Amino acid sequence: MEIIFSKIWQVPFGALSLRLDPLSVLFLTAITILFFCAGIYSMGYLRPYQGKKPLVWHVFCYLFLAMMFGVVVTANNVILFLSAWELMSIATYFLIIFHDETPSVRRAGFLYLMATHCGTFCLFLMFFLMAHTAGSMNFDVMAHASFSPVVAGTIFSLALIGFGVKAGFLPFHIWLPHAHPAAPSHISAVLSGVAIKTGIYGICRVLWIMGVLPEWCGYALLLIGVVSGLMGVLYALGQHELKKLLAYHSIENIGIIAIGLGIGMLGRTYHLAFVSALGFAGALLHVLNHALFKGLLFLGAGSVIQKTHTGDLDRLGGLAKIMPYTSVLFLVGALSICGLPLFNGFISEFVIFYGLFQGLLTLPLQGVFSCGVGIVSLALMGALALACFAKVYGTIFLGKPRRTGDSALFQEKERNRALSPVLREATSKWMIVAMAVLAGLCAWIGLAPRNAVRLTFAGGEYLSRGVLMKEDFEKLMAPLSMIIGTVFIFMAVIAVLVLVRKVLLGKGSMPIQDTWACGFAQVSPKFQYTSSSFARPIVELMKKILMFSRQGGKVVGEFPVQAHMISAVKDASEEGMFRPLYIRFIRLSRKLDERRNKYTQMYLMYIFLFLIFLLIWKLR
Amino acid sequence: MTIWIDAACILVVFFSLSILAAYRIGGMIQMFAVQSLVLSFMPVLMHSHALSLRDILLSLGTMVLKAVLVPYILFWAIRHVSMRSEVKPIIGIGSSIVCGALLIAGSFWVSSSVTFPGKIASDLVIPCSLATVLLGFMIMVTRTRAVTQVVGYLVMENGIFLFALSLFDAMPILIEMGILLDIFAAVFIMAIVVNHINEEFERSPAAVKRWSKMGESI
Amino acid sequence: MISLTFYILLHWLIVLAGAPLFLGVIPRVKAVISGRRGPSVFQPYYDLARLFQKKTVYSRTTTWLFRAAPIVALASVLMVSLVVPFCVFKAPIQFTGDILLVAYLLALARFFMIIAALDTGYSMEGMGASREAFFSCLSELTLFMNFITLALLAHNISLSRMIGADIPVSWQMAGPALLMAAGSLFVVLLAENCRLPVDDPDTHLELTMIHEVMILEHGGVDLAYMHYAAGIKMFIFAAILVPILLPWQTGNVLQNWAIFCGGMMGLALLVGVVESTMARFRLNRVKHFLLISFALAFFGFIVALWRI
Amino acid sequence: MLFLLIIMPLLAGVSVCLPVRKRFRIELLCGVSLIHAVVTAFFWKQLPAPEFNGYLVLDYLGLILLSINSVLFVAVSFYMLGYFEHEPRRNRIFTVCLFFLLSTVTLVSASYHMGLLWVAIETTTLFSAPLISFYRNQQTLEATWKYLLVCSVGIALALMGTFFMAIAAHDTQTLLLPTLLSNASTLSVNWLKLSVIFLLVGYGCKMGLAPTHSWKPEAYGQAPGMAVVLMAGGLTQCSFLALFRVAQICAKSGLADFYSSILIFSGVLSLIVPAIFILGERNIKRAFAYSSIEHMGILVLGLGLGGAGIFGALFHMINNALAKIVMFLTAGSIAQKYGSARLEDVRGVIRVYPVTGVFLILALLAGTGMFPFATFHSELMILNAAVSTQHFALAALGCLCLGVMFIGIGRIILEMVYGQTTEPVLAKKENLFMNSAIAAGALILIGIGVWMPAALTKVIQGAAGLIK
Repeated sequence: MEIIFSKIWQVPFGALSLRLDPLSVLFLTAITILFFCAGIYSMGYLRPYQGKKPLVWHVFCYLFLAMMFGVVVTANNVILFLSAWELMSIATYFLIIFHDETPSVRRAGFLYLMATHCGTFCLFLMFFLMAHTAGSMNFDVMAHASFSPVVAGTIFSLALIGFGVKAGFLPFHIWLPHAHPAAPSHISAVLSGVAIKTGIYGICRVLWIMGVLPEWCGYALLLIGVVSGLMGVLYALGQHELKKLLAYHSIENIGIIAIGLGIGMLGRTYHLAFVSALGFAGALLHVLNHALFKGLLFLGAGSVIQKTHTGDLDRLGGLAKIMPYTSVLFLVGALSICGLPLFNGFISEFVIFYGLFQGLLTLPLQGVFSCGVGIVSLALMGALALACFAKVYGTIFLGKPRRTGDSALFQEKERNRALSPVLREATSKWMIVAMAVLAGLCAWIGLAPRNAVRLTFAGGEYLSRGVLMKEDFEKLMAPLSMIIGTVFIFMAVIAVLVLVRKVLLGKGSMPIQDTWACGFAQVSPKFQYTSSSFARPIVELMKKILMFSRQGGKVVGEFPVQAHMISAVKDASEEGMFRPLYIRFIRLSRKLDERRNKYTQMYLMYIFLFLIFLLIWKLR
Repeated sequence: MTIWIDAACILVVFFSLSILAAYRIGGMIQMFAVQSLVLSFMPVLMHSHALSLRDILLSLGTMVLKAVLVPYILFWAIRHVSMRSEVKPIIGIGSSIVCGALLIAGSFWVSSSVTFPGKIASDLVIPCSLATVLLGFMIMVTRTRAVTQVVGYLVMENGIFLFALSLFDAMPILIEMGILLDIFAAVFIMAIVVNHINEEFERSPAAVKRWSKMGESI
Repeated sequence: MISLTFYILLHWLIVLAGAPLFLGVIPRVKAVISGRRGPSVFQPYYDLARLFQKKTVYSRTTTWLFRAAPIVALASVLMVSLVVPFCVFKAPIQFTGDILLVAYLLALARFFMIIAALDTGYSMEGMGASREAFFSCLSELTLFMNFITLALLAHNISLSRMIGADIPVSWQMAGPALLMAAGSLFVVLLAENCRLPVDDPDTHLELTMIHEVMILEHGGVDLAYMHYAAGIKMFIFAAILVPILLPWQTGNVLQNWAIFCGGMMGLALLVGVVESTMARFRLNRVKHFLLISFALAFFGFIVALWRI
Repeated sequence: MLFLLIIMPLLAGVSVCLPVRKRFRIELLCGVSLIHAVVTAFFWKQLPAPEFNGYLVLDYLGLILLSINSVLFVAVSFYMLGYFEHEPRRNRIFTVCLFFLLSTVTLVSASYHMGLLWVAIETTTLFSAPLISFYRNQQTLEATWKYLLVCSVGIALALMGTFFMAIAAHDTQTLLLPTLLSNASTLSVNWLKLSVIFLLVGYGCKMGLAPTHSWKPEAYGQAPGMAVVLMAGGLTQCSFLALFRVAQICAKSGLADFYSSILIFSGVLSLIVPAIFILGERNIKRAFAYSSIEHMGILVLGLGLGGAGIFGALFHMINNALAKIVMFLTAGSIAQKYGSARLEDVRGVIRVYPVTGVFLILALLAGTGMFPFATFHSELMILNAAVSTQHFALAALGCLCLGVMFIGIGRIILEMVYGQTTEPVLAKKENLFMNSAIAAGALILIGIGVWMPAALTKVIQGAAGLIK
């Protein structure tokens, strides 16, 4: 079950010790699949940059990053883990700033590096605290140590910050919505699909090492999950920028994963093996699933952006006719991320829900309440995500293009009618192949989840440090197989309904006309609901939390000429917390610097005071 | 003999105080020269056994270097740089004197808590040297001109020198070398720097503006 | 296998036959209350039959999704109906956690309806879709809250068990909780099916519509599918609500069936009464209405927790 | 052997006072530093015998410092080969000072007498001051002045401290280290305490520990890159050697806790102060100066924490020196090419000078302790020492400050490397000598970080074993 590879590594406390256990295998699977697909995608995506950008360096970083991910999830030694972790951050930075000529990209890259590096410091502390208690720098030895509740709680809190920064827990997620849009799309896919999952992996590893944690830890993680999930999806709803929106959805999904882990921890605290296995298995399955569908969505977003040169939802529209393949594949991703049946998102959300309900029925009172809150928020997240992706899909691929520029695209399409559909789509076939593989995997897990669930269930059992029990697995598989059965019946019903429709409509062509629009004669594409207006009711409801702001929009005068309106949702933790803090710090720093430079005498004064202070302090 | 040593010690501290109280740079340097002169008698006064050549050489060396050469260089420097001659303290002269008095009291208090393990010429040597060091430090801290800082530094060195004399028997000659080297080099280099400042001042008119804007920080 | 197929088909038969009737009762009740004779209770059947015979017109803006949406919607609600027991007709599909399938199949239908609306490329449909998405978020919240309460009381997470034999016991144990659950579920029923205080299915002022405005561009078979799906959805909600409100179990199959059918009719009457006595809320008040129902459901959950 | 090693650069220095070719001076410096390095390398096999009645002894600690300085001088001298190709100024004083400096740092490494140590350190100050004012202008003179002023005061205080120690050691009548150590228990405790405080403040000024650090940003900001490398990598660590010697004495005479509390206090200050100032900084050399203060804080902290911290501190000495090669030589290249080291003037380096751009990034990583660089390991060791000696708050604070430092330096460097391209004012070409010197430093640092040679571990352990 565990394979350990160990060699000497001559650095302080270091050991070249790798270990393969169910947890690592699971993350490795996600990493491998996504890196492979994103790599294929990049073959098409990077073609326009040939000769303009140092692609060799980019590819090197990409492969190096893949390797470092592999080391991170298999490392068995603290120093090895941290080394790989640092290299991973650096390599990711270079991948993010591919478009380094753009200021926002540079800022995003730096924000990422800054956040992840500061998080790493928490990890230093955490691991050293662990090593100090356990007396070893190797994970498997640490796992045998026993930790006092205070130490365990401290370690867990540090892990929540340190790994939480990477994973994107609120309020440490600020780098995420900047870095994801800044990076080229295959990198965004990797970032969102696996890079933030390394944070989750870290938390899992800590859980595994710590064994039993204090009671509050599970509740804390559950709470973080709920908050991150809800805020993530709400912020996502308020976005106009496609990749930024997807980035916020990553936060939401990390929240879902955290809910799963939280319920798993609660199960372990109260010795409910089944609840714990369900929670962990659901979380891990969601890790895998999110890697697949979020990868798919980011790749799709990349194709859209490469085609139209914009990610602004309020300008896109009608792409389904230009990019038929991408539109279908994106739909698969959208359905998966909303957790709708047929695809993999539903399976993992079901497992987490199952765990929550099981917890609801078996946990003590405060646990029941937390599970209730968890269920309701998960449901709300689902509904909001659905609203959000209906918006995304509807505004990008359906309707008509919202700006005049895109009608040029339509004309181009007309010209290329003679070409094969793939070429007409004008995205490279490698890009479509990569997306198709991911979509296929989404459907595969959605329709035949047994293998994936077994893999993650093993991971869950391993994480809860229980013994893999056949009955438990079957107890989970029973409803799942019912679901799959139902889904197949569902597809049969669809087939029947299609047939019925065919028969009823009979032969002959159906009349095609312009949109009826209640008889309104001059329908312009500008009439369409934009993504902002679609999301407005929800955003308005939450405008205090979302720091929603609107400027302009008033039409004045008897003969109004033009009016502009800008609405934006601001990230509370960024705008309300970190940025002011940062700015104040810089101001303070500048002020002190000015004051310091005034007199050379001050230099001597400090020495004098220091000396006097030491004399008084030490020789009293 | 002790009475002479006591008197010399008191004089050294007194001159430190008066340097603190001086309001013209020239006066400071003159007083420093006198202080050094007093100090240069100390090796001869403090000898515990027969007067040796070492004592006399040290006395003479100190006298030449500190009481003559250094003040000369300093006078040369202020003439050369054509600085204005006010001292320009950060805190007023009156309060400087009060602080200086407090520092003297403090150094006596500190000295009372430690006992000198060996034989010492006078029990005033250690507190007085400490007081001189602190007063020198204070001159450096509170006076804004480069030359006054050099003077402060030199006063401090005088304090250390006085202290070193108490260790006269225990220490190898190396330390004295060190002290002399230090003083020599410090003054030398400081003078060079002041000189360079002047050179730049003359050479580039653009620097003049900046220099004057810089105020009196050097 | 054969028997399962039989049960499934039987279930569908009940749904397909009963849903239009349920829909037909409501306008009749409204008409009677307002002193008119009103349409026949079988009017929805006629409407559907007429729509099934019609050809449709498609906008050139639309894509295949516009055509797929009605099919997915109808298929989804048909699948949901298999999870819901109709009194003596046990649910053919029941397993732990089937309520999630209910919620998510409905969500699937909603997703397709929304994107089909956006597919038309006109503001009216977009507006309806936006409202639908918003209100369904709130009603989903209430729905799940009630599921939790019911699951807690029945100590099971299968819909058939949650509204099954344990309900009388639950009434004794935590009556207030169930009452509040039922109340808020009724609000969900009104909201999800676009009944009056939330949405007016009869009005033709597009600006105030939700569901109807989304399907403005659909016609013929597609529209029939949509209407059918809406009707079945309402029927299903009613069938979930009735066993909670009328938990009496007699030994007699026929009596039970009669109670159930009476309950369904009563519910239709109730909806009719509500529709004829209440005016439609202003749109920005609807969310408060739904939030109140959520608060009610939450209160029910707390009471259930208290009593358990 | 040691004496020869000290006297050789001195003679060379005297000889280049003669009017010879500019380039010859640098070539001679290369040669002398290479010979110095080779001899030092031999010392790794076999430590040299004591000389001058035990006044000159090279132990493992001295060996570390000597090797550091050797490497620094080799790197700097080769760098200068390139640097002076584009530099019209005369270099006599500069190179002469460098020769003398090499001589005096060798003396520091080998001096086994507290008085001699003081003299040696004091002379390093004298010879380093002219290096700062290589470019004779307003700001450099100002910086030199500040440097001299603070260091002279420090040196004076250190002298006081040495005197106090002499009083404490009144019975032994000598300041020879072995004698002090073997008679440590007879030292007078009160005088020793006084002495320790004065020595710490005094050598601390030289080392740039907060709050006596204020000369650093000025001097490092104005001096040419190669001079700063020697100061930040070599001279400051000479003072650290002095503090280490004090620690040896304290450990023997039962003042270990007393001393470590002071060390930790000033270490913490040296972590906090640069972290406060770094965020407002826009000049890369000044930013590196703050980083240097922080590294000094780390060193002192490691020494104060004891145990594995001492090993960490010694390891960090080496890493810090190598990191300084990368940091300040690169900054020097930038300053030479752009005529400024300010963020406003230097942007988009990677597009104009790709190699220098890469070096800048390496400098960031090396200076802030990112993995492939050995600074990562030594910083980790010291943090680990903090945790394992139960100084949890200290460890947390250290992490916070290091994080802020990273933000502060990263902000400048990354914008410099990738920002909107500005045209270099002086537009010099990339130079092979300069770049290879930097690359060598970076490679050695990475090499140690990836695989630490056994010999290095042995020497560091030997040096750490000096404190018992």
